[in-house]
Amino acid sequence: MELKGITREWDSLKKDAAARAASAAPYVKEGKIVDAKDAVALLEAVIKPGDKVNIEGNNQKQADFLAKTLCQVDPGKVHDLHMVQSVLTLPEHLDVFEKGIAKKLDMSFSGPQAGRIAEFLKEGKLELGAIHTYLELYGRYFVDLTPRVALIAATKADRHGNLFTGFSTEDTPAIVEATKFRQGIVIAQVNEIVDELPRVDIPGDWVDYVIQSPKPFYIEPLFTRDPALITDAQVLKGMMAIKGIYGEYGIKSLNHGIGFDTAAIELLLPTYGEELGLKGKICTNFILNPHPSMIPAIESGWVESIHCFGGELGMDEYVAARSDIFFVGPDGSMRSNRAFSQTAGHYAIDMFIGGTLQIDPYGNSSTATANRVAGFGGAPNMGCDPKGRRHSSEAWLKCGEEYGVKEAMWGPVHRGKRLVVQLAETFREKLAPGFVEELDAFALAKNANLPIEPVMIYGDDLTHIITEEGIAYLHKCRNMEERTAAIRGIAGFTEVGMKADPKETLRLRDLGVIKTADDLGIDMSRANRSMLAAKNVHDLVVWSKGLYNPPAKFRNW
Amino acid sequence: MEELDNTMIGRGRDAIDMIIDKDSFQENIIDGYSFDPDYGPGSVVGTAKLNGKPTTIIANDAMAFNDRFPVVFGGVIGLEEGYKMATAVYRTMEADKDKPLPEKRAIVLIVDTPGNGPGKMEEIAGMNKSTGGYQLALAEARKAGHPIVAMVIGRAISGAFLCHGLQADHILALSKDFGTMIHVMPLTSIARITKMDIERLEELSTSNPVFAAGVDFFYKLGGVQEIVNQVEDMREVIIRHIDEVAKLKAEGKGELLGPWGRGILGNERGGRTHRMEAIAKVNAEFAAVADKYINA
Amino acid sequence: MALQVLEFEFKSAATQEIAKEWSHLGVTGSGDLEVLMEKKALNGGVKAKVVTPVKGFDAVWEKMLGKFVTDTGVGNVSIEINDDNATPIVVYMRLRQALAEATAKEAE
Amino acid sequence: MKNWTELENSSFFDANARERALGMVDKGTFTEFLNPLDRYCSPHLPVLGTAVEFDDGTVCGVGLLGKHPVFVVSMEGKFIGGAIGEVNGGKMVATIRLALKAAADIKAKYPEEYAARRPLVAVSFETGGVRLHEANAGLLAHAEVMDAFQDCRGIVPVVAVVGSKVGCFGGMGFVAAATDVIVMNEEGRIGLTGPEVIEQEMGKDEFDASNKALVYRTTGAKHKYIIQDCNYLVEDKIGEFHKTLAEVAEIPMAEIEKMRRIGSLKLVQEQQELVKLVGDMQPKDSMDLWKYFGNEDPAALPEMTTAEFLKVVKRRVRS
Repeated sequence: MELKGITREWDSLKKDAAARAASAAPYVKEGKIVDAKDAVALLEAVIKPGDKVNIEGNNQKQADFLAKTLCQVDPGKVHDLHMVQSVLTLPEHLDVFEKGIAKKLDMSFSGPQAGRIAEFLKEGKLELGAIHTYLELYGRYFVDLTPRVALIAATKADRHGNLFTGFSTEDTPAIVEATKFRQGIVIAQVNEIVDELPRVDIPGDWVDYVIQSPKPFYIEPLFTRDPALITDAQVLKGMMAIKGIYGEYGIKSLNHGIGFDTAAIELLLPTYGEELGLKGKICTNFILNPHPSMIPAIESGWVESIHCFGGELGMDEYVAARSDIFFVGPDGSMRSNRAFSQTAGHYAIDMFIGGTLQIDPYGNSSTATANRVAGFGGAPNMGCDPKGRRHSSEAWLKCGEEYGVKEAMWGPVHRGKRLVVQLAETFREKLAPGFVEELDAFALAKNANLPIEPVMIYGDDLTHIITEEGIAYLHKCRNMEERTAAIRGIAGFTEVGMKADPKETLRLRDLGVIKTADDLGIDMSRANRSMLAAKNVHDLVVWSKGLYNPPAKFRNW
Repeated sequence: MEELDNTMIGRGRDAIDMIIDKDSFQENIIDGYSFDPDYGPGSVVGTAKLNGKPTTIIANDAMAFNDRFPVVFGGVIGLEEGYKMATAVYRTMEADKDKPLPEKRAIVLIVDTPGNGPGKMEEIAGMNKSTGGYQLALAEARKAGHPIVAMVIGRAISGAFLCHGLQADHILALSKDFGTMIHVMPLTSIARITKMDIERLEELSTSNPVFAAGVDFFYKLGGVQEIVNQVEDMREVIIRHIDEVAKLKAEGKGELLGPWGRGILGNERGGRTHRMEAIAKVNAEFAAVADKYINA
Repeated sequence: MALQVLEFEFKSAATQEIAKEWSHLGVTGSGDLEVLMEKKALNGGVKAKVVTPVKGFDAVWEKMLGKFVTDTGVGNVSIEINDDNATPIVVYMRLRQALAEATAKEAE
Repeated sequence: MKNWTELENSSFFDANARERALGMVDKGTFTEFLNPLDRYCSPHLPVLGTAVEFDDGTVCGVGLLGKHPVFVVSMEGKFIGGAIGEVNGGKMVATIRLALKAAADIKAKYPEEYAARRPLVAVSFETGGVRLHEANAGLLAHAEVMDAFQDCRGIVPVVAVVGSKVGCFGGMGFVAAATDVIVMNEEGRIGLTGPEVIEQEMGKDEFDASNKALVYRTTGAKHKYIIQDCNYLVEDKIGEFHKTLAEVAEIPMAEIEKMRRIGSLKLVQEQQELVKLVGDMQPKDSMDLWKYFGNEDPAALPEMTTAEFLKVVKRRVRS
């Protein structure tokens, strides 16, 4: 057989990019700078129908000006876009679908817009590719979802297009690298154009246009939990977690979810953790945003390192002054990086612990509700047992050692297991049950016509559940029957818990598969807010020696 | 609400003329004191003759705007208005301070106000002191022997009614046929807050007047002494009440007047019986331990 | 729409009784409750009365209170609760705290 | 229950109404009126499906500061926002009036020792004003409290104690203003119109209710202290409030009268000067006033601890 190469142009992408640049040339003022008033014209010049377009945005920083700008383009010129982006948070992210500018969507997470996405899907205004995890989506940026045009956000730029993203670097490197090196176009909105940058986070030749936005990019203080709102029940669960899991396994490297449950744990380390003599033995290395509620633990010497996905409003000065702990550049400010932090969170930590809304009798856990297409962001990357892990640690080995089906599944090989822990209250506010026979994810899959139920953490990855009733050590179970019994045993008075067989629960307690607060030797009457190392945001400021500068909405003074 | 052509809402100045002796109103004058006419334009103060006797008039002007404090319009009591009204009361007391009880002049409050100034500047300066200061002045004048009669002609809403009305000896109100509104919040808002059907709330309000909006319910609670059914009757009824109040004061029966008197009335009318019971229980419980505290 | 009034009676091992004649704990805040415990000669048993705006949780209340009685062995006490949407854990924790309060010697 | 030392050292802001009532007076001296065992709940809430409380959200009673009987009203913000209805309004009025009765009894029995035994009224406000579920009765109760306060003038000091989560707003905002002495911690807030309503009236650009720092600058204790609407700014400890009340109990009535901000023509005139200043200045923020009163760096004031603040702050000079 004769082998013959095809004949084609091999640099069509480059030529196309050059053509687009030519039509955008009239709007370029000086160097790479384009005026905010020309932003719509610029987008109309460089975006073509059907393009894959990324709007940078996460649950923290947002390229909000460019998102608004994209909404203003003429749908006659720019239409049928395929949006590939981490997070849908701003109304404009969906307005582009309403206006016919965009058609298809691939994403990871949507907060406030989740209800509208579900509606749009029903009405056929939006075609959904998939809901990914962050790493999965970043991965696909380099496979089949490479943006043709990326609309990104940076803190500062110079006229050559060099960008300073600093504290809020987040997703920018991953997006720009994928876009630019496949001949795409990168447009940055920046808060400020300066002559000299503190440091270069993104080199100028990877950036095509820079626009100073009329207002600084929007950023949400999503990881700030006011200690004043932590409840006694959260303190109880926190004490159970520290004694029954952190201390039990000697968890050194970990990630915390964003809820009040884990904020309570952070604030119990310097008090209850200290009392148990666990300092230095647990919680030394975190993959975590700069949670203000971590300040007391850091200041009391618990923590060795923290790498951050993103920044957190008001924490920059504190973080900069703690360069032994955080990843701080030569210029003195921190650099976050979501892609690396997610990778670390997937492979390099021993435990993920976070809250959830619903758990079913199989241990599947989800925050999905019936009418909101929200996704889970990074939680599933961390909330799973990474099959590619090949380094060991004490905690990982112990959890593997306890694995109830290890002989059956692993044979004679020594393996460990990542701890994946869910904190749940049997009933949440308004008495919504935390345990259900069927996850709302099933109804959502039906309502939104999704091919798979959006499960945040799969039951087979989940090792522990903590409720006020006790801790279920699910990985110790030998089969699904036992696993379900363990879940029912700590599900309280929910429909799931009501089916528990008290004898079986007792047997599982004897086996150490279920441990109640009493079993753990925790005095319930001590479980109250007085255990917290900081009781309000002001206490955090005091702990930080005035370095933490909370946003106005958290200031009770 | 259906259109009412006979409503007195927004007609505070007209009401003054309907009530007082013909052409006797001297605005911004109380005894020898004159007020700056530009100050606190949302309120009207001055002296009139009522049945031949000098009487202090304090009313709202729903048509006025206050340029310095833009939240003041439509009868809103703002910072300046509250202090102006308070000053009118203090000047009244001053005018009669050496006169015997029967000669203390009456104060007539003509009430048509939707609220207290709800602005940022108001809070910075402390709007609570303005409205509070006026109430203390009225309470002091009442206790000093001035008969104070409030006539609700339009809106008497929540805090503004507390400020301008609820410290009077007697409160009169035009009947609901005139669109008179006395309430803290309309039933629709209460329905939203309690998450109850408005129909159910309306039904409940017929048997329990404590939350429903309206003159009749306030009457049942003792909050309104008498309902006036004709605009033309206002003058005559006010004069009658001033005389009644003066008589009770002369007899040393001040406890039957003012807020406390309204509590007694509310109990008699069956609208507010728990209050009285709670007070009696508190008194009895203190009586049982009083020795320990009196003789500490 | 009106408040629910639930009344229960429990048998108890009566291994402990409250020390004070009566004792009170908590606030009827949103998601919270107050508990009034009063010593009563009930042949070792426990009487409970719950006033709550929440409908449809009668069985949960009964089980929850029953669990409290079993776990603590408290007897000869009347328990009255004013609830405002407290979750079971909050109820249970408040009951334990209330009992600790009612059995404690007077504060120094 | 906390023991006495714990109670006195605990946060006033975090404390519930009963803890505040117990801790504001001398150890073990508090007797509660209509205590939970009386079960005197609001009769109006059940039909509306709203939860009830045995004390109807207000702890009333009497305690001692030395030989001074203290008539205490302490509102619970967690119960329906501390709002005032028929029963708790009645309790409040009755308690204040008892102080007058006690004053008369003490004057009759100990004519020589009145100053040393003079009663005191202390109201720990934590309320948004009228309870909407029984709004009319609540409104009428407010007027009765104002009336009772006026009766107390010159006879027993009435002290407002403000330092709890809900603050003191609505009708109770002017009730607090009508007291003789106001004691606050840094967390305390007093106003008439709540932040959400101001935002609704003026727009988010003018007043963003979620900007808590702005809310505090507008109605918080430090602002109140600067403009002389707060007499004592104390650390957030129940014991500090206790100590301050004990101090006030000893102050002669004539001096007490001077601590007031409203209640006479002269005081009204003094307030009118402040209103004129505000009208002329049209401040965008309370800090404009702070600066006017001589605080060079007003933005630094909110960041200071109470002790630091008290050391450096410049207050409005009273005429």
